[in-house]
Amino acid sequence: MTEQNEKQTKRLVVRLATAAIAMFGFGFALVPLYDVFCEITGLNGKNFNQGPAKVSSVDRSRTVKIQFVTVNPASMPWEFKPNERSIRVFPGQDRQTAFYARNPTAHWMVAQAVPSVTPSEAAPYLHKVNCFCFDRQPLEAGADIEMPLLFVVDPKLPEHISTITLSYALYDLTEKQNVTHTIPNKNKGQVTL
Amino acid sequence: MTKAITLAISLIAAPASADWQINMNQGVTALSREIFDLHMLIFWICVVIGVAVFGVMFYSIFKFRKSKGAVAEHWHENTTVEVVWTVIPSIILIAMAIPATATLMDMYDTSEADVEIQVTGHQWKWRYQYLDEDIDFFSNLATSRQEITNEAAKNPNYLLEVDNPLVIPANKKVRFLITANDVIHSWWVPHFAVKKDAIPGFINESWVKVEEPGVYRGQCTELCGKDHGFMPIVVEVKSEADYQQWVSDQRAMKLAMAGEASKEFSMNELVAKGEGVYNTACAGCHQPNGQGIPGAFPAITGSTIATGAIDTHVDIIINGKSGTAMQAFREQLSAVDIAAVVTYQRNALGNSVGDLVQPNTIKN
Amino acid sequence: MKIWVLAICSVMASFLGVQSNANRERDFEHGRFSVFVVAGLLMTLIFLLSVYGLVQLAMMYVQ
Amino acid sequence: MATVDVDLPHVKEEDQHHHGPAKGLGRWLYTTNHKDIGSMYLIFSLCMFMIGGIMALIIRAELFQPGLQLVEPNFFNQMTTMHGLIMVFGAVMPAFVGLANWMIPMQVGAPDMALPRMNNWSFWILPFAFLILLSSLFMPGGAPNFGWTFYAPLSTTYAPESVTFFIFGVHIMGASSIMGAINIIATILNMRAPGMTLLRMPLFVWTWLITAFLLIAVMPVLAGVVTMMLMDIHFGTSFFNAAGGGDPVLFQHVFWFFGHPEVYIMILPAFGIISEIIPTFARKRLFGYASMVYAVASIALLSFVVWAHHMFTVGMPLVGEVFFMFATMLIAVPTGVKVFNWVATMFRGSLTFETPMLFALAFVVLFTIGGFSGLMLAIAPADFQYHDTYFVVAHFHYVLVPGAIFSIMAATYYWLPKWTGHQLNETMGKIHFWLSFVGVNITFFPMHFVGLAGMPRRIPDYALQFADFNSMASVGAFIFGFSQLVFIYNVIQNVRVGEKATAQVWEGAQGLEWTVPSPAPYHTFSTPPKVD
Repeated sequence: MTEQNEKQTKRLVVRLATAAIAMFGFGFALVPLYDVFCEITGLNGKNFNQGPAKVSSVDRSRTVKIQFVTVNPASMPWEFKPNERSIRVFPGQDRQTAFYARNPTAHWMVAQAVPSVTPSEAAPYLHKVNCFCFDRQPLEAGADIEMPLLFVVDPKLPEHISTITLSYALYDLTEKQNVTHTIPNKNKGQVTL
Repeated sequence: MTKAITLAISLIAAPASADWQINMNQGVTALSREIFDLHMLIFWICVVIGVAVFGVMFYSIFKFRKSKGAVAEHWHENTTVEVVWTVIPSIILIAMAIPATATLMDMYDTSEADVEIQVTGHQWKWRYQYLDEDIDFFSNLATSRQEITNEAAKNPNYLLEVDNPLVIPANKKVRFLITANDVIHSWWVPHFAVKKDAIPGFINESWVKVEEPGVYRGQCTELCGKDHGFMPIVVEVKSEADYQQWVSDQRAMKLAMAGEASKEFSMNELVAKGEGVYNTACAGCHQPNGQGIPGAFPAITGSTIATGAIDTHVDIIINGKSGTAMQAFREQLSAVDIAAVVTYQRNALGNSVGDLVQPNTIKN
Repeated sequence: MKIWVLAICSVMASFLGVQSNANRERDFEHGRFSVFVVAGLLMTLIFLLSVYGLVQLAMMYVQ
Repeated sequence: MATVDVDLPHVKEEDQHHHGPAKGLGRWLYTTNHKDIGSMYLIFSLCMFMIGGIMALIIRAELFQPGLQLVEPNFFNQMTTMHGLIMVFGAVMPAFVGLANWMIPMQVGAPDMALPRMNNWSFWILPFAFLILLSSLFMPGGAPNFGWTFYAPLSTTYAPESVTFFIFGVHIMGASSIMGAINIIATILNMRAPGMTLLRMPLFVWTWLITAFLLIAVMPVLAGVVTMMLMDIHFGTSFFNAAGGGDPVLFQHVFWFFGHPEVYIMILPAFGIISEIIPTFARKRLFGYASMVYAVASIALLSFVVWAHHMFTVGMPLVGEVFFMFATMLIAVPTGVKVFNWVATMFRGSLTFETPMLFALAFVVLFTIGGFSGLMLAIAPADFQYHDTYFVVAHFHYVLVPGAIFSIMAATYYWLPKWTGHQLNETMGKIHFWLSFVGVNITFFPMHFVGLAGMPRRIPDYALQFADFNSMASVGAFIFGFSQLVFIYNVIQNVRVGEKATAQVWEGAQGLEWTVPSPAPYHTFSTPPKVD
């Protein structure tokens, strides 16, 4: 290998190695990129818009059926169900409802509700003004609670969508109290003891 | 010799018996037939291109042999020919994309549904909740363990039969809200051409409008652990009237169950009922003989819980043990079932503690 | 500017999968590697956007 | 193929002797010689092919009849997972790296690889990576049982403890592949003999250059995804755990972003090998060399935009489904059409049918069948019926077994006389070919039928209607499995005995590697050859 060749090879190898490390970083960058992509397209029913929604007008020409569904994942013993199974709202109209939760076990527990919307096309149009899924919900042994949800449907919802289903999976976080959130998600509140 | 002949015949003629089914199910919905037509269309396109390509290839293999004195020519480039044989398949594919997009858009139809059912995938069973009625049950594999371990003959619906099938009305749009409890499953009924992944923490939807009443069978299609192959899906499609009849039967049964829970049971009534519940709900992990699998699932025989205080035993069955594979059976088993299986575990499988628990102590 | 146009044509030819020997020799004698990489990434982006446009078109048209 | 009319360099006899290979085990442990390292890669790949094959036979033995006869479901899942991992990362990729190590320096006229020491290291960490992976079979809770695609949360929250060993194994395999890729790019770009311009490079070298760039782009992403798994399992993060704000579908997107270029990594070198073999035995130059090079180059970029066709049923919005369907169909054309180039090479050629040519022809026919079923899978609505059934299993086994594995066997039979200096035993070669050809088709063709009929993937037991085709597939699997013993016999036999092979070996062979004597001396092209 001539002298000049060696220098060339060294330069090329350094460039290729940095490319490999850059792609390793890109693998991790895919995580926030995925969240941004979800926010735009509502991919996988993820729903990010929290807080007061600046809605122009109430569109009384059509009603949208909002359905509530609950799931207790991974042997979560709490009793957890919506007070109203499904309701009809006008797009742009603020609506309040509540979810009932009871901790039947003999020890203190804390849980986190994870929302998901279907059809995923409708996810960007469902604004959760105030939701119990913003914070972790602690419950003493045997206690129960009415958890509020205030939401509004954006009038710009496409015409062909007439039913939106909002599901909540209630996860038990009692052991994993100190689980730091992977992505600084806006809706991660503190444990209210 | 006869085997070879049947084999040869089966490859050519589409056989009537299901043992040699070689093609996709046409299904019982408009969509599944549309998908079948798309499948056959792309299949015949591939066959035509294949025959052309392999034709030329086998022709050259037989015609241009060195042993037959063929001398190789020296041309090795012709971009126009290459452009032609690239553009033509592209045009065919683009033509193919139009009907495919149309079918896909039909599948994503979001019109109002008549019946809405929440389908939740659990590790190794399905849970069906009718959102409009108060019906909620689990659908477990009904094939007996003896059939699986070849100790008994296999019935025709081997591994495709459940204890509580999902019941839906015919000619009505039924919307499924599909999610999972633990790992990713996938809800698939080949005759409906409906397949949707059940993802924990997220909800997916799919729908079906079945034209002919009947029983249609499917299976979980995403690897979900040990018994992934043993959580089938059975859907009974009934006519509108039969469906309403079934719904009212379910309601009546629910009331009866509530009434029964306040009854007092004798020891051997509980143990007898408990054995059935044990074999459906617990034997999967704790094994039919109660020995469990060392390192994975604890044994029931001589277990400190099963022979210790009765309320810790009841508590672990109702609320499960988080962080382990032991599920909370509160919603899966009725009070009667729980009382029966607790009494069975304490007075069988090598344990003989002698006490029992009544369903109404479970209820409060 | 000319080498950019040639590079883009070559990349389009490679997306189609057809290229003449003459063009290939021209590309490898005069073309610069970095130009081809940039042209390739650019054309991939254009391919993405055009397929996305095709999708929107198909969605409206086949409604 | 570049026409290289070079006069036979007179390799001085004594030049060969005084720095031949060291003696004993040290030779293999400390070797920096590309031929020794190539041989080690190929032998390692053959061992992994056997281990993966045994697992495949266990799977097919269990699936021979309905009912659980041989293994219990959890162990069956471990077998399917390990079979996938060992075949993909242990048999196919190291075999291609071994062929690259052996042939690329000789084909471009380089004395050795650009970074010989790194070359040694990137081989020697592989056996340890697979030792780590295989040792998890004997750990409490068993080996990984969540499929070679290791979807979360089955592979994170619900995995056996051995998942951490799986993660470190994948890290080390990834490191080995990245170092190998850097080495190959440096050798190809910097160490070509004067006169061997990029224009004249053989197609095997071209396809490996593109594969190396793909490897450098995607293996780090795989390392990233397994590191995210490691953090989820041990450090309490929630990348893929919905409870902490993560998303299991995120895992599938990142995995398949690596996954689809990975399947091209496993087939492009095969395109290169077949483009070397068919012109030799057709005695006619490859038709459309430029088109082949440009089409393969376009895959380096286009393979990154189609990953989600593995996820049509995960619940993507309509726009996503239609986009990935269109993109997949559009990029399928330039690659699929390359099959026509091979057929055009054979047209009006002068063909003979030695063993390498038989394997190459079988590749063209059977890989095209796999390509067609791939085209059917690209139709999103139809994929709702195909996804995760045995139709998909049939598809990827048709592109991998008669695809990658047959091309590796064709390459081995093609270059073996150059490596060992002995002529091939044609009859044994043909016995191996016909047994494998029959075995592969009896094994995998019925899988199309049971897949379409509704049999899901990765199940240890099935309903009665799938019984007959499954028993056929199992019989085929045993035929194919045991016919590989004939392959091992052929290779060992060729190493020890056989008439002296000429330098040219095959009458139609072109290329620098055929200008060195057979067996290829320990150091070739110490002085760069004259290529005009």
